[in-house]
Amino acid sequence: MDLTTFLIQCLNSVQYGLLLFLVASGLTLIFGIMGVINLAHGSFYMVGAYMAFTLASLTGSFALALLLGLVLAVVFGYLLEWVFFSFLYEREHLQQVLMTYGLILVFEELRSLIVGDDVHGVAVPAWLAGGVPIGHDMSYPVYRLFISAVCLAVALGMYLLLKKTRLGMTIRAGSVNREMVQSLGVNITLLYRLVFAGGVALAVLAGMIAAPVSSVYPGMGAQVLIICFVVVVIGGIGSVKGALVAALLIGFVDTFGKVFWQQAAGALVYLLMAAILLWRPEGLFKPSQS
Amino acid sequence: MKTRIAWIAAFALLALLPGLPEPIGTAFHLELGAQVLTMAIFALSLQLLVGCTGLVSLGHAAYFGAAAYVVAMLAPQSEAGNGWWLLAASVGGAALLALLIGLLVMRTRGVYFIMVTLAFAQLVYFVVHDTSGFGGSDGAYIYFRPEFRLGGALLFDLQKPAHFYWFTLASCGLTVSGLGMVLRSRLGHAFAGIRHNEQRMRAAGFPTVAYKLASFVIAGGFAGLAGFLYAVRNGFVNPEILSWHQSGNALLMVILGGLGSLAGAMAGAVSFVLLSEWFQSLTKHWQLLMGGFIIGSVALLPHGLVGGFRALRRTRPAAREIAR
Amino acid sequence: MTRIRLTALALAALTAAAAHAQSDKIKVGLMLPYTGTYAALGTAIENGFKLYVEEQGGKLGGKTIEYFRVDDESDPSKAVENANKLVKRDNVDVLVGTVHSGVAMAMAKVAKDNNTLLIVPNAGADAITGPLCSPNIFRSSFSNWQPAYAMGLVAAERQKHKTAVTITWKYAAGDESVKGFKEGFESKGGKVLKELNVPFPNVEFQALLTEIAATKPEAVYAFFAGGGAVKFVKDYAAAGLKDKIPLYGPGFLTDGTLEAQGAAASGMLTTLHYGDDIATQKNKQFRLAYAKTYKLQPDVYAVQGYDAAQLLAAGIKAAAGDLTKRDAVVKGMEQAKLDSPRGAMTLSKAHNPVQDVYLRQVDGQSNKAISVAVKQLADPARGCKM
Amino acid sequence: MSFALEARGVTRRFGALAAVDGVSLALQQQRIHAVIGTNGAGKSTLVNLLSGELPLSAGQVLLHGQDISRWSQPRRAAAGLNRSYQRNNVFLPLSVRENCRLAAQARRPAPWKVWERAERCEYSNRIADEAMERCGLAAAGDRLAASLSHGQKRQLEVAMCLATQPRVVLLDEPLAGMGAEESQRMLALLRTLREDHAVLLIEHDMDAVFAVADTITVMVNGSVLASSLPEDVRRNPQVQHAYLGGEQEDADG
Repeated sequence: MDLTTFLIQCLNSVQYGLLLFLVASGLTLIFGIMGVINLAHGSFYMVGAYMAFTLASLTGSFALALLLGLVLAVVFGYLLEWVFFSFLYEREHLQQVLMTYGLILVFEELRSLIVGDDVHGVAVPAWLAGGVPIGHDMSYPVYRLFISAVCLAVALGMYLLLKKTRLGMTIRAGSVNREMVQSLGVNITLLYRLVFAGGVALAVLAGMIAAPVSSVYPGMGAQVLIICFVVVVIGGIGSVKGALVAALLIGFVDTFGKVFWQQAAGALVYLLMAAILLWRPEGLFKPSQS
Repeated sequence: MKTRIAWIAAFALLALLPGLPEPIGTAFHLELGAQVLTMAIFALSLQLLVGCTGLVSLGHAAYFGAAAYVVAMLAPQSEAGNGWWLLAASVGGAALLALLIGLLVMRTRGVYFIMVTLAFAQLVYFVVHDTSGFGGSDGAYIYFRPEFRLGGALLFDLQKPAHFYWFTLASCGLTVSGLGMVLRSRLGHAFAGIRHNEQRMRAAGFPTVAYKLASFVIAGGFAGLAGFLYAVRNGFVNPEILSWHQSGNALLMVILGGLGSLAGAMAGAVSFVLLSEWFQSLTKHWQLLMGGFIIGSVALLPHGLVGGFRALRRTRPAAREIAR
Repeated sequence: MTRIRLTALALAALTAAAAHAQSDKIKVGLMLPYTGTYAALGTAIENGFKLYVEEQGGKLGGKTIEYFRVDDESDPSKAVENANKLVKRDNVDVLVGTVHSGVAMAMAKVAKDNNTLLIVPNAGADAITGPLCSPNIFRSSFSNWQPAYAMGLVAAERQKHKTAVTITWKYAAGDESVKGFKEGFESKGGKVLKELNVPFPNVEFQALLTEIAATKPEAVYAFFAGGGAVKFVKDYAAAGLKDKIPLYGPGFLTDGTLEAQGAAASGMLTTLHYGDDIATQKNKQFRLAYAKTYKLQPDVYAVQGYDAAQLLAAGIKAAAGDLTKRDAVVKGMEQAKLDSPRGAMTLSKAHNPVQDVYLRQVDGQSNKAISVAVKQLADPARGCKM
Repeated sequence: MSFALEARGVTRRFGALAAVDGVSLALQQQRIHAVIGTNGAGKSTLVNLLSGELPLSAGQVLLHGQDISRWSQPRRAAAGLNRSYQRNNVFLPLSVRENCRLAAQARRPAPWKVWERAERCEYSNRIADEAMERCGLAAAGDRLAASLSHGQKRQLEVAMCLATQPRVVLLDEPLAGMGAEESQRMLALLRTLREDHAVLLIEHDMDAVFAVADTITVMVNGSVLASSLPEDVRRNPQVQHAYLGGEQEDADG
């Protein structure tokens, strides 16, 4: 493997890591910060991809589809929390597991009813369609660089919101002791609903942004679910910085694993998680260091 | 004492199924009954871990699948294998795997424990999926159902659906009575203590890691029993029986039925399997009905089917809540 | 609690068992994926099968056809139980299924144990008509080896490539397809430099695309299906490799996915036993009837479903409608000469189709068959002792 | 004459902060050694260090002369060094008798005897009944721990500690939140404990401490300010200053 290939593989690793962080960002908020074990996260990602497909074909422009999709996602998340989650916070974690599993089945079937079972593609918008030539007469798709940019923006946005603003502080306090924050006069139920809607919006955004690259097909949600939990857990539950570092780590391990150790490539990510959790049973970063 | 009679009555009734007249006692319903009972054993084994010891594992299918693969790999291809030996090898193999993984995962807690058990189960899945020796992604066959002989005489003729159903029913009875005995014993009460307050158990002097490991291995062994029954009944094993979906289904059965009680695990398994069969026969979009049922049960029955049922007839306060 | 539930379910099955009594009906068990990633393929196969039966006036060999459907969810862990629903509960005369190879392997086991007639309308696992071949198991689709071997010959002879790299998911179908391509390619002097594998169902290909670019082969052979096929072809083009290193594959890389792949697939050469524009009267008439009945364009899966019905009809006719005469049915199906939309087709000794494999080129939204890569190619059926 | 329990230079640092800094004290059989100090003096941390819940940063802990600094908490408990908790730490969903019986079972676990029912274990039931009797909970055997009053829960804490048949008992504020009448009964119990245990008593209630303690140690900011007989401690100027805060110093401060 000469240097150019090595550098390209590193770029691939970073890009895949950032994409993983974007896809897992919604879960970092809902599972990491709010402590809700949300198995339906993959379904929200799938909803995002199908929303990008339908809205892009309706409005004809990808950017418009994104905006419209985000608004719909926030409303969708708001209603979802109100109907299905508002009474679950005091319940045992396992009740959330059961509820969100039920949601997976419902969303999968609704998708089949509404949009059907065919495989669809979403065209990359024209101004992002080109490729940047890099070594080995290969070219790097500009759209993937755009995705990485979006990922960094989301990472920075989440980090600043949660660490540097009063709202972020209240959210983090709420996740540690919900009753205390309520007694301080904060309308915690509304705050939780908004944070949940934000988490759903992030998952839908990830689905929409990734759609042109990942394409849109039945069962795509289930495939990203486990890797998102791996990212959040390795990083340390509740830590945004941890999720980013974990996503990049997985990006490198997955990319170079496929090249050097094909035989075990499938198991490498889980080997990594097992190793990290045995070395630091609470993940890489404590929430306080997030 | 009252609950023991209820259990014996239930199993006696179930034993009558093969004798029932044609439309009900058909070979298909015996196979379905055996399938439900196998899943019940799998759910019971997970209940010991999740409901009674407070260890939520999302990788329990690793031991179910390991036992099934031990049978597939060791069963002779040309003639029926020795049932006793295969049963011991598969249950022992599953318990051994549970010991190995258990030793590693006990350091973690809570959600991290859930994810580490998932990670190790996925490792076992990929080892089986990617090695051709295990039959790769297409799976492997068991050509002849093993035989259980006692001094030359055939104890069970597993070829006959009725015999196989009774064999599975006996295994399920053994699981319920075995786990019930363990839960009533000092070991079981220690598990309950760990579930409610592990810190206090350590303060009293219990080496809780060793106890949790014991629970992990016992649960792994009984999951192996379910895996053995699955492999012998289907005669076909595939990596998907080790997938996280299988572990997830088992966890759902236990939560759906009600955490902490063996009856809950049974009720969860029976309703999960039979309802999905029934919904599938109703419509192509059966997952919508299944999802709706699950969401409904979470909303209306916070303590699961059996928990809810018990709440309905709460005549006297559950003085001693030790798992019956 | 449990007893009540078991009897309730039994009553629901009561009506089905009663229907068994009349003998002038043939019960066909369709075990196909109606949910999950292969749902579209399952529906296409069922449509194709029913179209042929409709064309015969709803009867085969004078017997009306009664359908029993089970959703196999492409889940091998439930496959035996699902197959038993059709074989033991509904007592079907013939089992038709399925798409996923793991599920098909389980169905083959159930069919052999219960001596039920089984027609596999898609799963290409070589074993089904290889080591597991048996008188009551037939296949109306292909073996993974066939299209791959044909593409190996095309890549070496027609395209004059000396070196190639193969890439696929790490699972049985992928391994068999790559082996078939390598056999064909290297038999004509080609050399496979590297066999790249991606863990199933991972769809992150960038790392291996870079590896391909670094290896600089003259050609790339890829085996993916469904969402994976769409993504790989688009990523391959996006990485700028499309014009520098030609991409080849079996027809599944571009069948039913062109709408999603768009320009990324244009001009691609693939080999498959079917092409959208095969200029035979049968194909035109089939595509017209299919489009009219289902408001959809047919694909290779619909053709395979259609031919499964034709094959069954041949067997029924040979036994004059009496399926209990199994030998006559089997002989009838073995010697059947099907006028399939894909062209003339017979069955090999191991019951796998002997068929023309077409070289197709992607032109807009369809795979145009530009020539016949290999005439009447038969699967070697290695390991079949029938 | 080796002490029942001896701490030599016991230290615990959380980052730069030394919550417990070089504390040395000794417990003798049939003696109550009280440790008093303002909030944040490190009393609870000291108990956690001695019981093995928290690992030591430095120093040694000896039980009957044997170095147990590296032992895990269960191992120390099995060797007869047991504790009660400041904040209730009992099995709330279980009955009072089962709480005590489980604690008693720790000394004779016999986990392999799965065929025997725990309820019929003669040893653990007898010990549990004794412990409940001593702590005035005999009547509440069948009630769920969750349904007990705060005072009763404090009694249950001590009962569970006794049920493990300890030789050295570390009591972390057993009187916290107790009414006068309940406190008197607890003090009577403490006096009976002295007969067959070495007792470390962490407490805020000065009257109770001076009523029962044989020796008193005063801790401030993680280290020992003074340690001697109750009368000497009462007259010790440093102690008064630490507790009451000297007026002169503030004036010219």
